[in-house]
Amino acid sequence: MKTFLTKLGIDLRLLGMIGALVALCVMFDLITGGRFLTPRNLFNLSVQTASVAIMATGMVFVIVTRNIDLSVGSLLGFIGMAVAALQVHVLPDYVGLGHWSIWIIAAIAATMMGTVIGAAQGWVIGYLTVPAFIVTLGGLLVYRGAMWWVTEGQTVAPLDPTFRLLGGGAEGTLGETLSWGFGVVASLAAVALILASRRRKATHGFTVKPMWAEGILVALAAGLIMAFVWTMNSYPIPKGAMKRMTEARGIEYTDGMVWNHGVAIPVIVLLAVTVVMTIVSTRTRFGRYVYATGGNPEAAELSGINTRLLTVKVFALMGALTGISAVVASARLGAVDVGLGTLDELRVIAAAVIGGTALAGGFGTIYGAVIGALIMQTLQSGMASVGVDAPLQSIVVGLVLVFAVWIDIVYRRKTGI
Amino acid sequence: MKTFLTKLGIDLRLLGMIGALVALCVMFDLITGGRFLTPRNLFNLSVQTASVAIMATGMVFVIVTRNIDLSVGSLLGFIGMAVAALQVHVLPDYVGLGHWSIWIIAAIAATMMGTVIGAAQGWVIGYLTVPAFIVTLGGLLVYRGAMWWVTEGQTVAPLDPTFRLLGGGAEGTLGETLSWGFGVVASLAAVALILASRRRKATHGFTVKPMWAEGILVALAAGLIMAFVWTMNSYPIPKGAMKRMTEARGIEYTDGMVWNHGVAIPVIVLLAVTVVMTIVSTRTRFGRYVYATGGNPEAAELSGINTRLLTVKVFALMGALTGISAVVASARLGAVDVGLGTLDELRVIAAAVIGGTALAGGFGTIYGAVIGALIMQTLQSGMASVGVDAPLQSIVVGLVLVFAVWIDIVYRRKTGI
Amino acid sequence: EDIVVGVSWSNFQEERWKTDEAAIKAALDAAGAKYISADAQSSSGKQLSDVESLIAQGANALIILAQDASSVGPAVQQASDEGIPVIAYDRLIEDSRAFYLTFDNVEVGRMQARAVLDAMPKGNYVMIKGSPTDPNADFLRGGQQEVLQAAIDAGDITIVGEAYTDGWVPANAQRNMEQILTAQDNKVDAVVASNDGTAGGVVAALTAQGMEGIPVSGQDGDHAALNRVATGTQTVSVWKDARALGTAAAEAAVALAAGETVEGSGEWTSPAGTTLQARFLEPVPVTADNLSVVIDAGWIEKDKLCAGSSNAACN
Amino acid sequence: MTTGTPLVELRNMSIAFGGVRAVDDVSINLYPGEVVGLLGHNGAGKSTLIKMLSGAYAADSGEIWINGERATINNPRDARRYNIETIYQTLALADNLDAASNLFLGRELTSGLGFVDDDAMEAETRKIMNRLNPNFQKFAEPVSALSGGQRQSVAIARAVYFDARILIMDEPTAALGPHETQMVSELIQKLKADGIGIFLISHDIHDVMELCDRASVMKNGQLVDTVDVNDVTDDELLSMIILGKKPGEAAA
Amino acid sequence: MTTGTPLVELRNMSIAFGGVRAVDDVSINLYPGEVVGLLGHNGAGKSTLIKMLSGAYAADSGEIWINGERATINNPRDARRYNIETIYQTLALADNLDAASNLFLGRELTSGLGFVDDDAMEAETRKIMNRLNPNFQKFAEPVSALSGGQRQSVAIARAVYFDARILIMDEPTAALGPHETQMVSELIQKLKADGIGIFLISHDIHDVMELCDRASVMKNGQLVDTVDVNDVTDDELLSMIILGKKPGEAAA
Ligand SMILES: Nc1ncnc2c1ncn2[C@@H]1O[C@H](COP(=O)(O)OP(=O)(O)OP(=O)(O)O)[C@@H](O)[C@H]1O
Ligand SMILES: Nc1ncnc2c1ncn2[C@@H]1O[C@H](COP(=O)(O)OP(=O)(O)OP(=O)(O)O)[C@@H](O)[C@H]1O
Ligand SMILES: O[C@@H]1[C@@H](O)[C@H](O)OC[C@H]1O
Ligand SMILES: [Mg+2]
Ligand SMILES: [Mg+2]
Repeated sequence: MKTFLTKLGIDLRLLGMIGALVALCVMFDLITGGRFLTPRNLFNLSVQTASVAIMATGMVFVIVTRNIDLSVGSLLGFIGMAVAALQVHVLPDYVGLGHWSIWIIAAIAATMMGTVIGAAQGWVIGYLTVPAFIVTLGGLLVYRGAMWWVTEGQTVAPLDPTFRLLGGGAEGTLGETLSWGFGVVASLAAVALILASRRRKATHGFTVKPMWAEGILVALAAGLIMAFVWTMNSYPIPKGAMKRMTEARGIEYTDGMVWNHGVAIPVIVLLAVTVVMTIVSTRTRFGRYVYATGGNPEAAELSGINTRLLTVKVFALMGALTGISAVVASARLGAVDVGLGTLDELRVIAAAVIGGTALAGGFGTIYGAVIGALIMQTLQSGMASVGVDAPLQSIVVGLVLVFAVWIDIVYRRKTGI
Repeated sequence: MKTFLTKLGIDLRLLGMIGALVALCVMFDLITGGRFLTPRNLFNLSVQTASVAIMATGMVFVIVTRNIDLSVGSLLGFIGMAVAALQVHVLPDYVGLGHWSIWIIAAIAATMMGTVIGAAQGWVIGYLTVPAFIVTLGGLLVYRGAMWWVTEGQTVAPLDPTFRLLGGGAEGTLGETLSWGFGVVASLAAVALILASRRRKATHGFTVKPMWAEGILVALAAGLIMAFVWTMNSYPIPKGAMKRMTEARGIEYTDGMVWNHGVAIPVIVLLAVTVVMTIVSTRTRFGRYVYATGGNPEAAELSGINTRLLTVKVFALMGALTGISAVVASARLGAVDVGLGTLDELRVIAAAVIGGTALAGGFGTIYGAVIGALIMQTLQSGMASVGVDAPLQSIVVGLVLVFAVWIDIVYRRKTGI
Repeated sequence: EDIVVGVSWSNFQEERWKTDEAAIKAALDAAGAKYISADAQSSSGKQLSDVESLIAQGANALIILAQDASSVGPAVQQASDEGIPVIAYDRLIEDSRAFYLTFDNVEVGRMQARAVLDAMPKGNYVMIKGSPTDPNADFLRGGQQEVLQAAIDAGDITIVGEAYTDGWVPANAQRNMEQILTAQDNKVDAVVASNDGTAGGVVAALTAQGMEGIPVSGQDGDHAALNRVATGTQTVSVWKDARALGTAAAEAAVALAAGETVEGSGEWTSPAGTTLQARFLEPVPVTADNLSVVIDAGWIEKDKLCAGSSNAACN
Repeated sequence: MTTGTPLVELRNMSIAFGGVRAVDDVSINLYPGEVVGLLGHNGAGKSTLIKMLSGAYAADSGEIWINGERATINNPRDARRYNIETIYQTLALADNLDAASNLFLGRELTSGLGFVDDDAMEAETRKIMNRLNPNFQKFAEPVSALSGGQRQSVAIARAVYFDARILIMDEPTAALGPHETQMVSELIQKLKADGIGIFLISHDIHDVMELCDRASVMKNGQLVDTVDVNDVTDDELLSMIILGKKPGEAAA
Repeated sequence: MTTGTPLVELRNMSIAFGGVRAVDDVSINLYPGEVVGLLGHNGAGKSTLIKMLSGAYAADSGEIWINGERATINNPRDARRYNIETIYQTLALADNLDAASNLFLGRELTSGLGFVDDDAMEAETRKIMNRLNPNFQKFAEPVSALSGGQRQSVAIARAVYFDARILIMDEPTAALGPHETQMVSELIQKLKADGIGIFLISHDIHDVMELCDRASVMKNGQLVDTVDVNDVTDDELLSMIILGKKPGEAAA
């Protein structure tokens, strides 16, 4: 079995984590009598995970370079609040209420704010050499306080309707047709990538996988993508929302009418971020330097890498991703209150660590962090669906968390990865 | 100047941190028009710092060995709640309400609970090799949930009156006379230690400091101790409390009567913990192994150190100190609510890091952590006294925190420590 | 000499506290007293330290929004040792030396349930509770139960889901509501949410299912919530006029600091048996039928309240 | 000398990392008062082999016999119980501690009350280092501040100070200056005379010919052969290392 | 050869760590196509001296001249701009990356789109390593899984691959086997012939006599003297190192 998988060239580590995730899902499905593994719940799960997972991909870089960022939760809150105020209190005065450009301006503003603030933190860490723990703990306090000042603690609502689509919900999806299209394009891209890599290896005269292995891989990648799209496309939009949507589009609603959700927009955002961050981490100089610096900061510096500037970039990237997450999180809620993002820093760091990122630096993968976020969210949502009370939930989540990571460790030791 | 201090054999790093602390105090004193550096406020500050500082000494070992403990806040809450329930709901049925033994049983139970739970966490970390971050994050969730179940979320109050003395307050001090006695004994001990070390060095034929330097050191140590006692003995007990206390002791209260507070009991506990932990860290094998393991875990293991068992011990110690802190914190509040200890993990880790403990492991001092805790608390209390608006306070605390640590870094670089 | 009034806030997480603060400040200004404050960030330990600092800074009277009714005892003890009066603001302090000034939380719970029950006398109910670490959450839940009990016994309504909301955070309420809706296959007819923040999360979850418009309760008169009441996605926000409470507290603080008594106060005994001086203000349930109350009171501007609404009060 | 019960016998030792056999069925032995040289190209498996004896790695298969008795060595603590001391190629020092703390790591000198006696340890360290490396003066600094050779001196001192009966030296003089190297050679002679058995890994054929009684050559994880140094020339040894052929055999 | 403008001149270089002068007013120079040996006891200051040239340390005082022009070298990036390549004694490898990534660290090969081209780098690495260490096969593993000598080979390959004009080698063969050492010697000869200037730190007097044109000896941070290797014998050099006296001088 193991050699078969090795031949396929599948990362065994990845397999282990997916295994843990599937085990959790099946467990919850059994307990809830089949209510967990439904298109509806999987749709919810995918949307609920997006915000934390997006940030977790950035946290991988932060932790790989032996830093930590405790400020992401607060920063998310602050950016969310600022951008909410922008679109509700400021922009309507300039471009008019409900103008189509509002969501774009808001989303760009959020990303920019995150980048600038993150870079500033990174500068203090990299150039003034204040430990990241202290700087971002300071940030945590500062942004949470600053958030309050934006509107003096007032909840800002309702957000711009187009902006809210970025948070998912019945309207905030690709819809059935587009989702299928998305699936086909993504599958083709995956196949192209696999073949391109094969060709590249062949040019250098390296031994490549047997053709049948490549075939299975291609089938697997495309199959998984299409299965996901199919699942999302099997979740019908509930009646109430249908009425609202048909009305908005000027279609008449009839009783037998069925539309399905499709892939949610925040999930598309997450997928895009994952792909980009994976490319950055494995195929760019910047990504290479991140790992080199994490593995041996001195060696990296001696190799001519400007590790200080690198720190600035890593935190700027983390900030940008936090900005994107702020958009997703606030759009999902349709409102921003001063509690937005509370404790998200723990969830984000936990997602990265569950996904195999070592706090000592040097090791960590983007896909790991995303799966880590999924595991955390599955645990939380699963517990909520089982219907135990919050205090008991947190006990079980705590125990299962440790247990899941332990199983993963045992698995890795057994398979020798 | 520097050579003079070097001749004195005074740790320049220590001096830098004390400098930062003094600067903060003077700043607040100026802003509040002399209201900050009063015996009264210093007394408060010392009591407020105790609980976090006690835990911070243990966190130094945890971080030095390249681990982290996110569970201390929750564990403090859980132990506090369990021990509160013990003394309010259980013990009175056995030994009778208000029995003298209640506080002892409760304090021992707290320390034992902490030790056992800490050791269990340490076992999972050391032997099952699950990352400390995950294990203690799990612990954070589990204990906070478990805390709720002890009394189903109900606040337990009032705690046993003798137990409450452990938390300070007008009655919870050594009183004037005992404080003076404590000061004298502590001064003598310090002098004895300095001289013993001199003698030991001389036996091995090492060069010792000039006699005048030794004299200044002795005077400094004794002077500082007595100055502290004198300050605490200059804070008169307020009228209302005097009436209550005189009544309790069957003395008649007259109007001119003045008693002073003296050193608070939680501060005595903190001082004892600091001394013991300093000895453990510098003068015992265990302490040596903690630093060796932090500096190079592999080398430590190859040198025959059982680093797994060491991890268990380090976390057991952290747990024991958390138990002691739980006693101090709950005694101070006189009640335990389900919020007790919330976010203390951040304060404790921050105290250690401000005090110079490196998250990468290998470096950190006990006194540094205690001063770090004092700096944090000074910042917080100071902000509450300068009359900045509450939401602005956290912003300023965040900024000053980063600034203070930065100054310390610049100072260290300048002096080359 | 000037009177200094120290205010210790448990946190600034809910929207209402800034209104409370503004009212206290204004009233103190009017009385020529000085305002100083601290934010305990939801920690009773920090609150005790805060109070100590406020006393050290020369406060002549204290207004405390307690994080916990009992844990704040030592703070009251110290204040009374110094002869400083303490006002238990909005939340109870179990200490006879404190002066209790509040809206009755159990009553708030009753009002929430009553409004929802009126709108949906039969069906499946979901209870979205407050933070498990806030005792008020259980007081509210208690009041809600009192009102619903009869209907539950009669089999008219069934509670099909119930969840605490960690830290009163709306995003957590949203997630819990989503899971409950999934578990119940959307067979939910009404939601009793314990405050406006959690109600916001609930409505977001309902909207995703096209179920917005079923009865949902709240409290605090948050502006976003009142707008929801106006547009019909929330049934009630129990309005505790924070300005009235704040002003009353400031006036009481000044009076007590001067050694006078507070008008309109009387003796009151807590469920735990502590007898203290207390004054209660009347909460007002705001529904679509009496929206003009909040406009008339100047609590919210009309265009803010009415954005996207066709409620009668808006025309 | 190579008669009687061997001090150490490694029998059919094997270990693999991720499928690659780093050490493959190697058997060698060591008698008291004997120095056995271990030679081989880079990556031949020398360090890995002796790490199984020192407890750093657990063997996949094979047996360790000490003084004619089967020994179980699962970790470095077990090895210490058999009085096996090792100078690792990577030195294995705690960088944040000073020389004395490193020298005594794991067996600190303590005062009557059980407290670590830093002064006594420093005094001892001064004595030892003086014999090994007279230029060495950095007693108060953490070893991270030492030069490469100074660090190696500390690692050597640590292994030889504690009455080892079996001493493993993995390229002990790689970073040492000519004078320091000379002093280590003399030390080896002295220890040998005291009846200690020594495994010496070295790339320097001269040193091996001079200091060792026998030499074992490894190639790609396997043992090529063990020879008496008196029976071979420098060049024969060299061709064993490079070509992996036993003396007298035809080139592979 | 030692006429014209020197490739490198280090003038009056000094640096102190916490009050102790590790390098004290040392001046040496290097001409194109020349190999200058740096010798000295452990802790003499050799590594520290060349780290000031490679940008790892900033000098307290002193000047660096390259090709007759004053050069400012504040960090390793500056040094690279002057085509200075260094093999550090500590090797300075990122343990978590594989050989190819380490070899190309800081100047990765990229594909047309600017993406790192791992396959091309591996192909290059295979070629280079084959010339340096034919036994080397571990291309896919992180270098932490390599043996001491294998790691050193990677570090050497990294420095020599990129058209250095000034090459600093700090004990490059310390961990290498005899065959591998031989290959490095040949490499040095070849680079020298290409007109590259080389500082070679070594403890092996033989190697120095064989490979170097001139030798500078340091003791306790100070320069004892620089000599032409043809003018001195092995023993004279040795006594310079140990006693710190110039040839012809009376013993100190
Ligand atoms: N970072 C540092 N901090 C403090 N002292 C240092 C540091 N680096 C080197 N030293 C000291 O400077 C002196 C010279 O060290 P250096 O490494 O240059 O010696 P070296 O000649 O290269 O010796 P070796 O032959 O052992 O490699 C030594 O005494 C060493 O302890
Ligand atoms: N921890 C490890 N993980 C994976 N492979 C390893 C590990 N340690 C050693 N190896 C591999 O095992 C083989 C033998 O390594 P070893 O260190 O024993 O060689 P050596 O003979 O000591 O070489 P050198 O002379 O360079 O020190 C090498 O190919 C090395 O890459
Ligand atoms: O008004 C509410 C308050 O009473 C409660 O304690 O905390 C949440 C608030 O919404
Ligand atoms: Mg080796
Ligand atoms: Mg050197």
